[in-house]
Amino acid sequence: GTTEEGADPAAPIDGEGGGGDASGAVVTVPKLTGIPWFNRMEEGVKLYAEDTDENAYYQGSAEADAAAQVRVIEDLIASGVAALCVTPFQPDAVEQVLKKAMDSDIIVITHEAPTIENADYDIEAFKNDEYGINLMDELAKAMGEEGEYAQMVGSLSSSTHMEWVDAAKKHQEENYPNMTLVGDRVETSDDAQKAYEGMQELLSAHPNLKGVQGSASTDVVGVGQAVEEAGLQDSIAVVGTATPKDTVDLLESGAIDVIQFWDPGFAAYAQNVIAKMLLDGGTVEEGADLGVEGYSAISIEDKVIYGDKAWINVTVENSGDYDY
Amino acid sequence: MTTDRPDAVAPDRADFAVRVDGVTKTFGTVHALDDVSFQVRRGTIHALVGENGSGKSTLTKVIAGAHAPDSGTVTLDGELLEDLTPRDALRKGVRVIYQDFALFPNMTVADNIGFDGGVNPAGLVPRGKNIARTRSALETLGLTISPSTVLGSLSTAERQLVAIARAVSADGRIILMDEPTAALTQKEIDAFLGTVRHLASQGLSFVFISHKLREVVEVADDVTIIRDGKVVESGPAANFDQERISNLMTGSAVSNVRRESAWEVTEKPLLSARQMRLGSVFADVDLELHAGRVHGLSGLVGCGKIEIGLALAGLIPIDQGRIELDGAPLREARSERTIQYVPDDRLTEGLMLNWSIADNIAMNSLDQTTGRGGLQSVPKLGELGTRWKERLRIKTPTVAAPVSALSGGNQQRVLLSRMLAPQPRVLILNNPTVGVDVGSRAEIHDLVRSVADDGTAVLLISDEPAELMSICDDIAFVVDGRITARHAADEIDEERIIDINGQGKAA
Amino acid sequence: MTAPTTTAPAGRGFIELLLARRELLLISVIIATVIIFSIANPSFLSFAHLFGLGRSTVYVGLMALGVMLVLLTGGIDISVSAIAVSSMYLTTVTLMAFDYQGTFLLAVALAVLIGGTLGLVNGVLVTWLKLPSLIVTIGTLTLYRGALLAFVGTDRFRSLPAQMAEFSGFAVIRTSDNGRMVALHGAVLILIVLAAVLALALSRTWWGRYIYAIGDNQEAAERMGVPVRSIRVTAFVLSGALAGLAGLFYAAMSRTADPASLNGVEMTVLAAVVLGGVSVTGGRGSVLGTLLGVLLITIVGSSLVLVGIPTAWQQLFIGLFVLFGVGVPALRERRNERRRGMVVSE
Amino acid sequence: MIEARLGPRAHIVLLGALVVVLAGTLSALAPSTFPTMRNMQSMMGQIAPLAILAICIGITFLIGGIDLSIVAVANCAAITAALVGEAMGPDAGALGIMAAAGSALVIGLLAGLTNGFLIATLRVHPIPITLGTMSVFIGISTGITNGATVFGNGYMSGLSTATVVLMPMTFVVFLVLLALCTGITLKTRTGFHMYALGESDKVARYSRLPVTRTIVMTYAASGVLAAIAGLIMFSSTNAANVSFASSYLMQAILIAVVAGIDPYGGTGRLWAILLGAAAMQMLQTGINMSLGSWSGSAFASNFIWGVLLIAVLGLSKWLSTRKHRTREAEVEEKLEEAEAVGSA
Ligand SMILES: Nc1ncnc2c1ncn2[C@@H]1O[C@H](COP(=O)(O)OP(=O)(O)OP(=O)(O)O)[C@@H](O)[C@H]1O
Ligand SMILES: Nc1ncnc2c1ncn2[C@@H]1O[C@H](COP(=O)(O)OP(=O)(O)OP(=O)(O)O)[C@@H](O)[C@H]1O
Ligand SMILES: [Mg+2]
Ligand SMILES: [Mg+2]
Repeated sequence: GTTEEGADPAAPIDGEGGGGDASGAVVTVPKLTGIPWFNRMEEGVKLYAEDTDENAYYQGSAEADAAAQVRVIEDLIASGVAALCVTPFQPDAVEQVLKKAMDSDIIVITHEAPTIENADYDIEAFKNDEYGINLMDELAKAMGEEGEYAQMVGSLSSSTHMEWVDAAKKHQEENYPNMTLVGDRVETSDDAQKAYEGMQELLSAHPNLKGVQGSASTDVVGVGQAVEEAGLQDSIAVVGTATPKDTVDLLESGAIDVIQFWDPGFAAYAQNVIAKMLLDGGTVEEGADLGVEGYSAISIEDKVIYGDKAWINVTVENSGDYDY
Repeated sequence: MTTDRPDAVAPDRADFAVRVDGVTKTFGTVHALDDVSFQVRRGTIHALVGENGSGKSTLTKVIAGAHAPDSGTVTLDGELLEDLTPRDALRKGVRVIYQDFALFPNMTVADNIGFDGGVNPAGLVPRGKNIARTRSALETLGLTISPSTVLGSLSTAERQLVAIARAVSADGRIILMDEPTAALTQKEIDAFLGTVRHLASQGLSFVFISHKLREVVEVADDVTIIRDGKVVESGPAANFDQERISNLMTGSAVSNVRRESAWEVTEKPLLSARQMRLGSVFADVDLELHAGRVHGLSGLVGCGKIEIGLALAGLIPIDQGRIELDGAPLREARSERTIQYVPDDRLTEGLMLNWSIADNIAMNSLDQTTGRGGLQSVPKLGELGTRWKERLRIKTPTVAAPVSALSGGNQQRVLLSRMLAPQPRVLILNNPTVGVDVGSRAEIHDLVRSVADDGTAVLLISDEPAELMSICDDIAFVVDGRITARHAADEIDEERIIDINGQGKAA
Repeated sequence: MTAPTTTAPAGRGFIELLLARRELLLISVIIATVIIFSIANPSFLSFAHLFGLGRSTVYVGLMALGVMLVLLTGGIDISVSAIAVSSMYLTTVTLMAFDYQGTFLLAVALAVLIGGTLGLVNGVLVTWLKLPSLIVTIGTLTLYRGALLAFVGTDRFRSLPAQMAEFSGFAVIRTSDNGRMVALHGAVLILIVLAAVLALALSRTWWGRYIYAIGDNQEAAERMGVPVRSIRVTAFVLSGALAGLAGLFYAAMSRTADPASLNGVEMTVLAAVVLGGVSVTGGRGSVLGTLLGVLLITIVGSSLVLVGIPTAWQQLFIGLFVLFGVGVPALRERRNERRRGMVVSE
Repeated sequence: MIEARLGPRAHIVLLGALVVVLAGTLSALAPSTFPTMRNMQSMMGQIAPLAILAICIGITFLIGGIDLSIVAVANCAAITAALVGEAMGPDAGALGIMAAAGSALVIGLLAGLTNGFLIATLRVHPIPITLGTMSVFIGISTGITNGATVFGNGYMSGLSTATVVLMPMTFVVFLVLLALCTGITLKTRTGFHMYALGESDKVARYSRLPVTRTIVMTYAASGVLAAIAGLIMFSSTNAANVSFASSYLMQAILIAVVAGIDPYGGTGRLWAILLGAAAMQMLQTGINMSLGSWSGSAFASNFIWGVLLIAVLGLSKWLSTRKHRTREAEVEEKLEEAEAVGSA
């Protein structure tokens, strides 16, 4: 274990290539690299490193593959990092490698994995059911609280996506009796093209469809495009998780009504703050302020740290305010 | 040598359609062509004769630009061509009937006959013209195949005719024909030779390769004889008769050794076939192989004799009939080791060319190279190889050398070693002396005789009457998949063999 | 003719004919599938669904045509998905760097050019280094994609040049289906036109004959004077160019230039092509068969939901179709070979 | 005697040199982290399942085939293990482990037999066949699990955490399997038949080698090996999913090709997979360690792999054709000498 060294404040912060020294660093591992969502997360890490002068950086696998993520984590453990901030590709698939990390006295903070076992803390921007309920409220509002709607998830095995749609469905049944969920949940593999094709099929199979709730950040992109082409902007409501930059045109054309998201950069920032706290031997207190937007008064349940409902809703009015 | 042989017949240099000067071609370690010079007068039929493997096809390929010679030059139509490629040769009007046809099995007959590799790829295929050309070419040769038939579904003889049609229908001026008649019946040959003579009278020049010497003396204007890659004699056909040609080919008067020590026909054959039939390939075939006897199988290329051999070896299934080894059906007799089949094409069917001699020899006798713990032992592999190397006098410094480095005769010995090593009781040989020099050939014949003397039953499938005559005890003739005649070897002669085979279905 | 001939395959009735012509077999299977699907759910035959299907065939179809060409010459091209994504992304990035807002045709030209160049690299490596095309294209598959992501960028662009984004709405037939605007995307026609041109080129030009000849019997082609190397290179170049076009269309139609997209599509393309009857050993296959293979795979891939089969089983059906499509004709071929004494068994 | 079957020695030298250079460079670049026991163990553990998949590709390459279905089979086997383990309940103990592992191996065997049987009887190129079965296996796994991840109850984790002589158990399993396969291919009749079939299936058939049996056995072995790789992945994540390790197929092919096994069959040394795997893992770990904070690092290894593959193969091809020529010339020389002696 190398925790005795703690983070080396003198270590250079490395932006562009060059060998950042892994030993003693706090490393943030995304599900995969190269997609805007996680590029934003990388920015959060860089921001943290700049703000604090800590040896903190971001590293992930090139493939959307749980096994590839495990191998990155393996390498990081072997190179003697002090803390890992992981957004697991599939939470259960990383349990063992995270256990190995914990056994090597590495601090482990996860994100988007509230049920994880082998971590010091998991950090969530919000409670997943609340997030799902809010999405349903937005959808109901846009649909006028009545009509058929469908739900999409990136993968049926993604626990967060499933929690959102489950909570939303329950909320709808309790509060919006005139709405009905149609069809199986459509799986889109985080692929906008699949979401597009899935939407086409939904339109064929359910001509009276009035709303769609998306989960993966690509879902509403594909759905919005299908809606726009069908000229159904005004009759079908589309809400879901996405980044503003990806959806600005569709929001403008009215194909998408509302997007909702949290800032993965701030989440990673918060992960890093907690990791640093633990490395310094501190503890995390209920109500603490992590010094980053959305995490000014955290709540703790068991090992899960929740931000202060740190989600953001964007409609056509405020879509220009974000550059990611 | 013949290089500067005075041209009694055609003194004018420019009158040569083809002129080859001092061409040498080596493959690996062996000279396939050794300082060969050769001329074809315009408007004549020039026969090129020689034993199997003497280099005839290689010479053809050099003229056609398919093989680059190591040294020497090729002059076509009076123009000396450096670095001749098939494209250049085509432009100079060279058309070739290759021995292996070089056709496209997945294309139709019309596409094959109309194929032209020498034009601008962006050009359009003149489909109508090709079909018309195909029709007329097929007609001239007296063929009734539809131009839209896929070539792959044709028989060997039909393919050969298509290859002929392709060569003669294109507007070539020099036509190289490598054994164009090997698969044809006498009737077809007559029609074909008529066409050739007609075209020659119109000024086309032909190189004609054939093993059927009677055709050669009948049709050729000039004759060149080649042996072991060297030209031994060349001149007007009038100077040659069949006897002289064959003496020159083999380098000596043919010693018609006949086999005399054959075992008596036993009551029970070692391997017997009853009423074998396979699709349209062969039917009603009865054969018996007896210990200690050599049985010959003769017929045209594509007549089904090879398939009969394959079926007897258990290499292809049959639709009907029974094959028995020692009275038990073949499948149950577990014949792998007891029957060995020697394919004729050692380059693609017989040998692993890149592998060592030892590996090739051991392939069917791995139980003899098993060392401690039942594992394969490399030293034992070497021992087995060396043993057979000595026994069959394979000319190589080491059995670790790759087979590709050997000459044809030695390659053939490696192949025979492999087949003999497991001590088979039945040996089926398909043209065992193709591409083998005279000396080796005699040795291989001796070997076959001695193997038979030891009590092995041998089936010899051969295209060469002389070979059949020299080692067989009995010969069966296959025409169109049926056995039409059986003779004891001492009842007949080579001429008769050619006649029986050429009869065709009509007979 | 006097030598033994085989019975003509056509003489054995309908089934035999079906098996002999892969295109007919595929058409029958597609018709059967369509009948079954439209009975299960009549909206299968709606304009909306059919137009959607057509649109989904475009990018796989374009890549499949290229892969078919390479297979016909007896090679294989695994790298098409990497070429597609690289040309698409490089094109977009370049145009955006110049803030280009002009005609879409320039983007097309650029993507085709880049794709063709990458294909040329494949072709040159295969013919000059004399390495097996399987190895070369697996190498360039990882190389192209790796280089793109490592050195060009990983950002996904949603705000494409205006004309490129407009292409996603480029419709040739517009109609209304239950109050919903449905349109047949123009790219479908482009695919069909390109396929027709390719089919003509293959059957009517010497280039096309040479492509088949090389895959059929390379040695014979060489001896007949075919410039084998350069023709093989053209197959790789066209494969790259078509992949480039496919990538660009994919990006324009989804209005997203995502350098991580199209990952693994090469397997789908290959499956479609072999299902379409193109032989992996060369010399056999047709444009029509390839398109039918693509269509069948697309139908299975995007219509199961419509008939109530969970998407989870989709792959199983695709696999079974491929095995069936490859296996049944093979069985027939084996039988024919057997009858002609061609097979050397143990 | 058997050199022709092993392939050019130049290749092995080249590959060995690459591994040494990589190890040296990386140790020099990161002296405190790369050449450590912890890192070595981590690398061995990471590469094990991938390297076993590379053996699958290696043996099928040897007979002139290819098995594209291995990752699908590995996942299918892992899912089976998870489901069987679940059915046996958490208290099944050793019996549970045996049942789970056993059923996974059986699945691998069945999958391999299916591949082998189809390829041998249909005589279609293995690419379309294994592409088809790949889809079928993925389809079945997806259908059964609905695409969701299934979990073990941790009883297999021993496999991934145990060490033997300082090496992770999984790596030892790989070494044993590699040694076994190398031994079989070089030392047994079956191995000889495999090489022969790969060198020329026509010659093998004409000389009556048991072609069908060899094909079926090879693909069956490939299936079983893939299942073992699947079990190893399952043991290290305690989870199985139909989409796991989707990038491993191409990487396994890369390793086998770089190891010098001819995809057209008949030539290669299986043990060189060890070198190929070592090179691949070191490259990846090296890039992760030394360029970790560069955002392109995750993709740079792919790029370098592509370059390396073509460079190593191109170079070794060039070296070996030169060598081949000199070897033939040597034989000729010796022949001439022998003749000179003979005639003297
Ligand atoms: N492609 C090849 N690979 C290896 N050896 C070859 C090849 N082609 C020809 N040979 C060798 O060259 C020698 C000369 O062959 P060639 O084909 O010219 O003989 P040929 O006189 O045409 O014999 P045949 O009468 O049997 O056709 C043969 O003995 C053969 O071993
Ligand atoms: N195209 C080719 N490629 C490679 N090797 C070839 C080719 N053609 C012929 N060879 C080689 O050339 C030799 C053929 O020689 P050929 O049979 O003419 O020799 P030879 O002098 O007649 O020998 P022998 O007297 O033993 O028959 C063989 O070693 C064969 O492997
Ligand atoms: Mg010879
Ligand atoms: Mg010849």
